Amino acid sequence: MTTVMSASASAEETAAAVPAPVTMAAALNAALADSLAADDRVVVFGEDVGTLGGVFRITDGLASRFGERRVFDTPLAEAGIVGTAIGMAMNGLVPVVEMQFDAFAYPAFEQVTSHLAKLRNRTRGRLALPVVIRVPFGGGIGGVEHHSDSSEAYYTHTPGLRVVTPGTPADAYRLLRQAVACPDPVLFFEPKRRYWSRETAVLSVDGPPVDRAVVRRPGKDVTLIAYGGMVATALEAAAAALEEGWDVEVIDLRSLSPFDDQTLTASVRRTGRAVVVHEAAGFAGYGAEVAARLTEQCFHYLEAPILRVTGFDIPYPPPHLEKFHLPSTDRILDAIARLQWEGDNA
Amino acid sequence: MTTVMSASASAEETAAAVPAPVTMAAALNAALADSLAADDRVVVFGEDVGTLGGVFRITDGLASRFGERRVFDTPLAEAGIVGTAIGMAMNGLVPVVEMQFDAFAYPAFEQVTSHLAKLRNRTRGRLALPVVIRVPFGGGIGGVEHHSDSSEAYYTHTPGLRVVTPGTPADAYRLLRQAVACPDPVLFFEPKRRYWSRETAVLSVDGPPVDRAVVRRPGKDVTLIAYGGMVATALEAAAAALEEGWDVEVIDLRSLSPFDDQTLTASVRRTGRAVVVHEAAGFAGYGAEVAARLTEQCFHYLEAPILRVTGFDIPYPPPHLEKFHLPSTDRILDAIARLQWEGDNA
Amino acid sequence: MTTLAHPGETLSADGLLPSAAPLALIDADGRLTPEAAGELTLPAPGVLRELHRRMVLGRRFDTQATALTRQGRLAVYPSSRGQDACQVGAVLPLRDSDWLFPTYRDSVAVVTRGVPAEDVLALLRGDWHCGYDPYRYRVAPQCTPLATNTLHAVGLAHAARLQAKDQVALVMLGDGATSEGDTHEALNFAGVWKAPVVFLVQNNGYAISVPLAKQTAAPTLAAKGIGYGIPSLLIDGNDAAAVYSAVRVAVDRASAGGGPTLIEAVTYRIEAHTNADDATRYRSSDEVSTWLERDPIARLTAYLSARGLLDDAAAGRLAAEAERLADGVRERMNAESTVDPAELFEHVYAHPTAALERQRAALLAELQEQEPAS
Amino acid sequence: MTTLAHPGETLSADGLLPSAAPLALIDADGRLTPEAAGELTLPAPGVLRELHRRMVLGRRFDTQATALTRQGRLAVYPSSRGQDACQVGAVLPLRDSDWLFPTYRDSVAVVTRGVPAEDVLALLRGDWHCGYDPYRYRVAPQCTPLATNTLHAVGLAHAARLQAKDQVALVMLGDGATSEGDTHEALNFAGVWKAPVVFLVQNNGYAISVPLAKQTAAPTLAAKGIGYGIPSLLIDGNDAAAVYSAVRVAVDRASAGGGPTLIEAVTYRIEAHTNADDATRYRSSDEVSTWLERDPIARLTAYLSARGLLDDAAAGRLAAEAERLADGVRERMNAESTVDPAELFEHVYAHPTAALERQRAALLAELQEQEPAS
Ligand SMILES: Cc1ncc(C[n+]2csc(CCOP(=O)(O)OP(=O)(O)O)c2C)c(N)n1
Ligand SMILES: Cc1ncc(C[n+]2csc(CCOP(=O)(O)OP(=O)(O)O)c2C)c(N)n1
Ligand SMILES: [Mg+2]
Ligand SMILES: [Mg+2]
Repeated sequence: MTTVMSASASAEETAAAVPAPVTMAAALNAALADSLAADDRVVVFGEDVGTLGGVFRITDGLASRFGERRVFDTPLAEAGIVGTAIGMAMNGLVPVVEMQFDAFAYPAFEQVTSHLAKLRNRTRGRLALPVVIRVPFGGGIGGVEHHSDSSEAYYTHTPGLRVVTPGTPADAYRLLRQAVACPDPVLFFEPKRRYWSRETAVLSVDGPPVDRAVVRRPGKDVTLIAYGGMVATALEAAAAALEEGWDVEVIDLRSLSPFDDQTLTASVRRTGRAVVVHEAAGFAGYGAEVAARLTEQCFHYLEAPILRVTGFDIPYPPPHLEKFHLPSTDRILDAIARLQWEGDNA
Repeated sequence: MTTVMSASASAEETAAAVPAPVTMAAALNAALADSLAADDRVVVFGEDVGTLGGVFRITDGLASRFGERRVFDTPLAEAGIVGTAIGMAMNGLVPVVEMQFDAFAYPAFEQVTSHLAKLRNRTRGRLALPVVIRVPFGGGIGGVEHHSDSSEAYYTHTPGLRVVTPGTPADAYRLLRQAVACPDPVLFFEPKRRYWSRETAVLSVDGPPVDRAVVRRPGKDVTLIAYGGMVATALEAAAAALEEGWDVEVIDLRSLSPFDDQTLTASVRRTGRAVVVHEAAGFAGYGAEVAARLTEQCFHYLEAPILRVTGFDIPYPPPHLEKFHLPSTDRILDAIARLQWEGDNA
Repeated sequence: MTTLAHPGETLSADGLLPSAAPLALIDADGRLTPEAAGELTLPAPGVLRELHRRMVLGRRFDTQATALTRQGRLAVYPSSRGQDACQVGAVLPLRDSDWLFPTYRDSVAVVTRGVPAEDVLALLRGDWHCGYDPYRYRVAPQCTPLATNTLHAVGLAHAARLQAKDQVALVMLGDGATSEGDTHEALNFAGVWKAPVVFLVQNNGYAISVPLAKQTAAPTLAAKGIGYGIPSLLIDGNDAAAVYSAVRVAVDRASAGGGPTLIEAVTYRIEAHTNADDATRYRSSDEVSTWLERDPIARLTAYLSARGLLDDAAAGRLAAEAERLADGVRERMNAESTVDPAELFEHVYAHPTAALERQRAALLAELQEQEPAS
Repeated sequence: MTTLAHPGETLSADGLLPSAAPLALIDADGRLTPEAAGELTLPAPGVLRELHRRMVLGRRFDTQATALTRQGRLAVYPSSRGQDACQVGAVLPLRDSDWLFPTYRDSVAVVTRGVPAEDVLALLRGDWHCGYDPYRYRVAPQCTPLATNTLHAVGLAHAARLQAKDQVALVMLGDGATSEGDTHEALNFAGVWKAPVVFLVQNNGYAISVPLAKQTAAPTLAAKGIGYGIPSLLIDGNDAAAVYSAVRVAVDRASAGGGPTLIEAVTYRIEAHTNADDATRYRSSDEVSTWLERDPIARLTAYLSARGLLDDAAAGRLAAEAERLADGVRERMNAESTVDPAELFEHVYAHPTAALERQRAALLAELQEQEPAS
């Protein structure tokens, strides 16, 4: 959280910087700073995002740099935050709000599903809501109950919302800036276990657009599909798989909704095998859509059913048990092994 | 809404009745009456469920028969209804609450996901919450916006909840009584377009248990999987398919969570083809789980990918357009036709 | 000991409680009330005549809409008959730059704001969700999920302040909607932000079938204001002069930087909740009769007539204007609606996604296939 | 005109507003307050000594827990240091049959209710979510989603009434939690149902970093009561005698069928929000010092000593008791925790589903495979 998030760097300065190690938290902070600097209409608000800079410090320094009219604390009420964001967007602002933890976005569920997602449609396109809701999601940080949920599936099933999640620091910057610029409401899921992961990068808004998946590692034997906090895990698994003789292609979805059929279908048709990974419970989870959809589009190319490696169908467990719950490289390798390779007699 | 729902019939009387035509609304009313009569701990409450008997009249006559301590109106607040139901269940009651329409359950989302679904788990099984939340769901009744949502997928993705939905009047009675008796929290989705559909039946709690799917029509060529309001549509489609030479097996899921793998897998392995139908938007909808799961379990038996016939990925449309959105028999027949039959050159 | 308080606590409740009884300017018999009406002042004669005219027109629109439900021309209609003074008194004090946030019940308010009747009825006819352009009239879509619009109003109002625009948001809600969590959050945000917003609660005594006594144990709904540091007014909601004056006071205060106001207008809905409701199940005809005697239009007619501000000729012209309005509504609602299935896929996102394009193509292909058959 | 009101509206606000300043019985210097303390009465000496003892024990538990976070023995700990009078004064007036609904902040209250310290800490250590049996102690699981527990308390209390059981529910919440919609809905349901429930708001001036002035514009949080027809009390939350007495009054009223009470206790959290928080980012050390001078234990110690109700010997014995408690906590928290991965699949439903059985089997197979390797 040093160079890049420096509160005095302008958008241009940031983009022109030489490659430097940057954490995802710093990249997100820079994206917010640069969005605020680039567009007067952008406002950032939520619980503790002002003076404190957020419990994860993602908004650190923004209130002092941009002032209390642009970056401010709200009363403690999530429906209130999203509901007022809708009204502000109606009046020409571009609100970027924070839900403190994933499970604490649930009180805003009605505002999100009945209004944020639908108002453009309900008004025949006259009322646009360029709102971004930032949601730190997922586990792996030893959080006590209600602090490690993965609720992306709820929002992906809600037409009218975009659901986006970065897997790397550079992408965190790019996707958040693109989300802020996007005329549609975006649920922006930040994998909290990766906030402090570093990457050496130049932060730039250029690159693959917000609705495209990217191949993080090309491979020919099997397509491993991941997003958010699981991208790094998938890459680890791919590295380990190589030792067992599998050349794994890793795709980072980035945009969960809409889904980038093109990139995914091309990969799976090529490899003939796929595994989807996410932390959320498997049942009726987002991976089901990925599997069902790619099976429809690639049926005759598939050598084996698309498998899912997910959290169990249980409430998120307590800290001392989370390691048993979370998808691990081992569990991903197991799934790859079950993909009915030649010579198998499965 | 005549014979069966008569407020004076006791559980035994109802069960002993001779077959008679009964609507789903009447069957549900009888199930509530018989549950109240059978178990002192049962209380029924919500918006307008007392004096008015509910906007769909499902609780008609219950307040006057069982009194204001058992059946009562609440202030207008859905989180309040579910949150107090949780507290009442903690203190020995069995609350059966009504959400007036599907979309109006969203304000209760946090109480449902963070507490109702999880409290048994969080307390290591010490705190059981035998709460039933009745939710009239789906469209087809010409309702204006927010009155026709299908939100079952959200709840099926939430471990700790049971999600149940009846397709016929007799099953509405049986499943609701079983749901009330169930020690787990149950989201009970009532297909409002079928409230006034009739069936000649004896209402009885006996029969397939709450967590089993049933074969509504045996067939050998293709498995058509439906639930709630789509069961009748699926049966119509099966009848029409016969004329085109397809012998369709129709399965009524009844329990969306947990999922009855056994019944479904047996059918799909036999037929080798399947179509899932629901009103809700397809993307990340419940049908994705059905398709992904059955593909995993039946991959080598499948002649074609499992197809989904669902609502489009749009907010529920206005009355004059809903017929274009809802799965129709034609659309189901189309999907069946696309299942790569011999002689096809698809 | 020194007084114990955190910064922000003022400890004094002064000036934050409503009056003990609802304030009125013109009583049910059309006479000026003898009591002091607090902050309220009688509007000028021209305003009173306009309030009267808009109520007569609004009432005619309302009865026409109810009639159209019986002919199956509207899917549903929630009448505001009896609440005419609130519908009109809420809207006339608003300036062009201000915003109105109505509910499903407030079609007459929306019409009074200038939205064409047929555009208002698009929703209830079933053609589309919101039939008008919110920006053109500065009227938010009529809101069905209860109380959710209160937060939108606060957000819009706060955004106006942040951008130094002189705009006030007026949000309408019912007695039932005050029980929802969103109302609380909206009042609280408005209080903290000193947002230029006016909350107008039409307390019509019922939320569908549930009477006020089962809705709240508060002495009055206006008494909720103090809990947010928001000044409140308790008024006779069947007195258009009082509603107009109260909203005026509130809009002026908001516009001057004085923050939000909570207004409780005590009124009654004469019709059932909607045409689909059977009100006899939960209220007596005696009760309805009592309230019919407090008719908002009759009392203003009486007042204006007694003062020579409304003669028979003017009343006749107004009746004719109302009939023309009703004719127009009837005519336009009797025309077949034209809806386009392809539009289903528009307006979901700024640009249709590839998946939506595919779904549209599939639907259009399906429709084309069916055409020759039918 | 006749007074316009719907059944349910009483129009009178009498007796529903809190006092102008927080009520105290014993001031910060340990002297009886000269002012009239409203409905509050000084507890008997035995009670005062017990309040003192429990505060000393609670404080020791609390500092020990904070110390354990530094050693990595607890995942997190939200300290209630400074709020000791509320923690203890809320619990001692409760009868066995009553229920306590605490938050994450209220571990000392839960310990005071009799739950073993190590069972309380299971959550914060990371072994399981709720480490105690709620029915055994009639203590709900400590609640993290803010304000949601207020509704559970109202439901439980109403169920008691429906079943004619004499039980009162006391729910604890913070100043920040009062902003959530659930608090509003809970107060409203409680008012309408006349539920035997006590709302105890510990107003410690902050919700994490957000000060009260950004949380509400209400003159006091207690002033919210009138909006629900609920009598309220504003008290000095650092005076254990006042807290005890206020809760006592409220519990008695509830038990006698008089319905709910809202109590605002003005207090301060001396530590950061949790060990993970850095409070210097949002508050001054001066402010903390001021509140350190209002220490709840010191004032009761002073009072009891001055009256000969606490001598050095007794204080010494108490200190020793507190050390023993801390030793026990340390010892048990230093032992390795034993968690069983197979338990993950229990308690999701009354009986594990077939799918959960399969998932359990898969996990156990995986663990078995790994064993020889490691
Ligand atoms: C969140 C939500 N819950 C339930 C409903 C169903 N509903 C529609 S109107 C209504 C009663 C509203 O009463 P009130 O706020 O007093 O307004 P009124 O209809 O009397 O104008 C109810 C329960 C809804 N629209 N939204
Ligand atoms: C619904 C919800 N939103 C946000 C949070 C995150 N959070 C935990 S504690 C807290 C502040 C609570 O302040 P207050 O109610 O005053 O209690 P205190 O911590 O001061 O005791 C916040 C925002 C939460 N737990 N639940
Ligand atoms: Mg009403
Ligand atoms: Mg606090």
